Amino acid sequence: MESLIQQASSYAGSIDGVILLVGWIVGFWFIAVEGIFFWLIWRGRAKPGVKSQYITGKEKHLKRWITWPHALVLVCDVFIVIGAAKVWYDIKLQLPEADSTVRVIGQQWAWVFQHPGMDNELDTADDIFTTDTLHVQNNRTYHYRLESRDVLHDFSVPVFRLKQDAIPGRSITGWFRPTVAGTFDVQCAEICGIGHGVMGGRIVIEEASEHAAWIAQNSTSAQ
Amino acid sequence: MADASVTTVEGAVEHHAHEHHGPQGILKYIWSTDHKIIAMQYLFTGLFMGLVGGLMAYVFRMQLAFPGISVPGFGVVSPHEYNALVTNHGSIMIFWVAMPVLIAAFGNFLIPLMVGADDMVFPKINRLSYQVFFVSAVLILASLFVEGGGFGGAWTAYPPLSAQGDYNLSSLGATLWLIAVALEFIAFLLGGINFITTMMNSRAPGMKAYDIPLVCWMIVIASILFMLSVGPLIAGAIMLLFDQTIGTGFFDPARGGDPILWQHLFWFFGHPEVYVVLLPALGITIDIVATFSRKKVFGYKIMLYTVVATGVLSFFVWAHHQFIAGIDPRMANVFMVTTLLISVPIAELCFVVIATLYGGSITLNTPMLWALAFMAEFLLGGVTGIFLGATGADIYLHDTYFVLAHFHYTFFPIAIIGTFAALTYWFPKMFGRMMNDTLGKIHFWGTIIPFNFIFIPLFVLGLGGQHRRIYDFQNFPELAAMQPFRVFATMSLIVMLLFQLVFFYNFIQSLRKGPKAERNPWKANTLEWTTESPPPHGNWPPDQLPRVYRGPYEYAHPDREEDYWPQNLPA
Amino acid sequence: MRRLKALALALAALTAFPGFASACPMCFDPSAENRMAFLVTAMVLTALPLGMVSGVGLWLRRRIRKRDRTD
Amino acid sequence: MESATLTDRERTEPPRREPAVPNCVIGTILFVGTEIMLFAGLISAHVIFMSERIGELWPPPGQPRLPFEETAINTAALMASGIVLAFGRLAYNQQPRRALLPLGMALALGMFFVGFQGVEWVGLIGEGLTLQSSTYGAFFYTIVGAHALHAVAALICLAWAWSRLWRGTLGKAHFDSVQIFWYFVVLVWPVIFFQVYQ
Repeated sequence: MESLIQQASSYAGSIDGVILLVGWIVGFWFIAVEGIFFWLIWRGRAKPGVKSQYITGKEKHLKRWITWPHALVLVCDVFIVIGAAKVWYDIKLQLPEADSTVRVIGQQWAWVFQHPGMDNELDTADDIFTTDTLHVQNNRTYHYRLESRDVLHDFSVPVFRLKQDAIPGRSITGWFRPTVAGTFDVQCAEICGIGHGVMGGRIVIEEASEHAAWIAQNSTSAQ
Repeated sequence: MADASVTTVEGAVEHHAHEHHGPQGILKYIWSTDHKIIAMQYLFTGLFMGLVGGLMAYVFRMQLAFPGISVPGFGVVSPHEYNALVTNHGSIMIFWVAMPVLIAAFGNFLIPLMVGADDMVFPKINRLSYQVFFVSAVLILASLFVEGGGFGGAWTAYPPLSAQGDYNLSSLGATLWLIAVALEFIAFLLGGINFITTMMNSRAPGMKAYDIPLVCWMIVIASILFMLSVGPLIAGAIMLLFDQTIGTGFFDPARGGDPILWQHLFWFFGHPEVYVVLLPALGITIDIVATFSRKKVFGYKIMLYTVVATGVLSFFVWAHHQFIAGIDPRMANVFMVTTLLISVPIAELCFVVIATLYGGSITLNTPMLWALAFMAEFLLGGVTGIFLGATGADIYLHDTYFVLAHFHYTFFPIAIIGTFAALTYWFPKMFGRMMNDTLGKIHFWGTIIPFNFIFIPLFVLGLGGQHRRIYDFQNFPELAAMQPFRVFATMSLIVMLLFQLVFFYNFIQSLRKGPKAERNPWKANTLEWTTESPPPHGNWPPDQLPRVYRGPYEYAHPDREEDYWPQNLPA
Repeated sequence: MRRLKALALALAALTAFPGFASACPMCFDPSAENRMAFLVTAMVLTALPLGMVSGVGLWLRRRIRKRDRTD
Repeated sequence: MESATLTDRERTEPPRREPAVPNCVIGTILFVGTEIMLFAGLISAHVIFMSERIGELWPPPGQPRLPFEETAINTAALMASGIVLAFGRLAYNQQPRRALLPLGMALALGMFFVGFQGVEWVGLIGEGLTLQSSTYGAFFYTIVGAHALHAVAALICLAWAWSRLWRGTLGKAHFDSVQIFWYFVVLVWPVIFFQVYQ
């Protein structure tokens, strides 16, 4: 996973962990089943004069070749459920204390980001509004309030492994904590009309000093 | 476009002209109530729509591989055209290809023949079913050409985008799309009533519930699932239609409506729908595997009960499509458990098919290759579904190309491989001539290999964070770098589409010049092989309707010298 | 039957798993009535078809049994 | 293909056992099952809609209150028609023509229901409740309208059954099918009534 796309949030690693866990389990099943499948085809190819065996599926010693793997599938499912549910719980059901809060507003076809200004509080006079670029500080826990002005959108930051639908008329809260400085893609991952394909934004993750400078520069100019 | 599909139906009719000497001419075949002719009508309409859907895929894959070029045969793809193409590709492939071919065409053709009936119990409702379906097919094609273009809000049609012309900019296309889908549902309701009642009441004397071939059971269980799950979606469609046309606000949050409500109604149908199309394909596969490995199906009853369990579970899983859609996050883990539980019966179904191969005497001809390919490919589709059902992983993978590759690995085996398997297997019975096996194998390998080359790169793209329904990934710096994968997938698609020409050549050539088929060319047991190829009107001579003495899969029975034992032979 | 029971138990145990009843800080304005409405309608929509199928199925079976006895 | 030239009538019916349940009864049950799911969808949409309206002014400002009491009388008429039809079925078992009166009464009560409903609609439209006036109105007309359409269709079936009975050609299975369809219309109504008119 890391080689395909960077991990840049505190929980990216655990989500990739679930994907890997599932990958190993189903990979084993996939290879084992395909292997047996092709082996049986090879072994059973028609030979002149050889009649196939008459097996009804009621024979005990043969039936266990179905019932045991079947039980094993159930056991594997339990492992996957536990692994995935734990990650889900940590990310979607727990809301850690926020160092700062941003508002993310989707509309056809752009992202509007509302940053708190110098006072670090949303909905005050010094808020900074930007279009398509979100500025956040590295190693700081953020809450986002996700809203939509028209249709469904989906706030997706692949490097964070973050994805959440935005629903008009509702404000959905979530969190993230960047861990790598840099500039990354923000996508809209729910079809929202003709401009869906261009509704991309960028997220700029800055170190503390840079971020403070950006805030200072923009909130003063806004006033 | 609409004209073209009319010709298809007439084309279907022409193939039968040689059987017919009645006074009413060609009209008799358009207005026929014979289940076999209705099956042909469904089959040819479905294949034609499949061609349309495939060409749509060609256009948008070209745009993805070479953004902005003028696609040969289409021209430059605008963003709206791209959205309309992917939306209608999805809708057409599921509602106008998979369902009509697998359920309606083969259900209509096989159920009466396999249970030993002379026709469906409600022949006129059957005819009405096709006519409604035909109107819906014309409407969906027409919706692409109206002012504003076709509907481009994805096959899931989430409101508010789908509900208001201000948002989707194609209000007429959206309305036509919705009406077409609703009409298609009504057509299948009428068909489903027929299938279920026919299998219950018109069975040949002596045929008990466990003597019915599995493919009939599967089609009937699929029909039951369909009929039980479609009601809420029709309710939703009516509400959405009112939102679109007369400005009500069922799904408009500004007027007190709720957009999430549609998602519930849609996926309540949408997930069972996957099993609705899966089951017939699975039934076709198991029948073909049993015939060509000369084996009794390993555990007929296990198979049947497992399918029923799958059907029951499929009603409990729908919210896994909405993990990150803003539903109560506490619900998610419950639905993950039910979703993963469904892997148990599905795995068991695969095990049963594989166990049937054990100790067999396997002939690898074209239908068998297709049937085995169904298992091999569907398995990959099945296991990748686990990633998406697991909540923690779905946060990232939702709506990426991983999802897309996953469901193409399920739907392609179902809709395309299943169709080709059934078509090559029952071709002698349907048209009275044999198909060319060598050309069939060339077509098989020419389809299967490119198919894997199309979708395996898409898994990689999905894991790399590429999300769906974007017409040009150059707008996203991190995604632009993966362009070679897209080009490779597109090239594979073109190769695959070109190989379909082999199939069409083989089909038409075999229809005209193929060697005459005997009654039972595959030495199979089920009842449809006991009548002439093709079966006459009424299927069997009126006084010689078959009687059934045993189950459908008595191959290589130790008490019998030949390795098959037709259901209708007295002991 | 025993396997079925074990399966049902496992299902019940798993659904009860982590924090199903915990507070939900991320839920959109969690009005209790709305949440109940979604839950109840989901359950009704799920139970209704299964109930209908099993009801009609059992009734048909009884009818068929009865006819077979009189034959 | 000799048999291809045979018409359906010329083909003798194969020797088959009498089905345990006649075709048209099964067909009707399947159809009604789908319709139940349709109404389940509509009603659950309304339940969710109402749950989001808690604490708001009800009915919405400028919108009339639904005539609960008048419709209660109407509901009683519909229920009565269901009961009368049950007696009709019992009478039919003794002697088919005895069912003429109860079947006719059920038909009349059903027509009263639909007519009364129509009068009510005219009144409500006059008071400003239309499909477009509010989502409240939209739900009302969609759900009750869907039911009314089914009621009209079922009434046509009842009238057809009555005319067949008059001519003495109504079979048991057809009576059963019509009865099942009418019971669906009758029994789904109280649910709608208590949910929508509350």
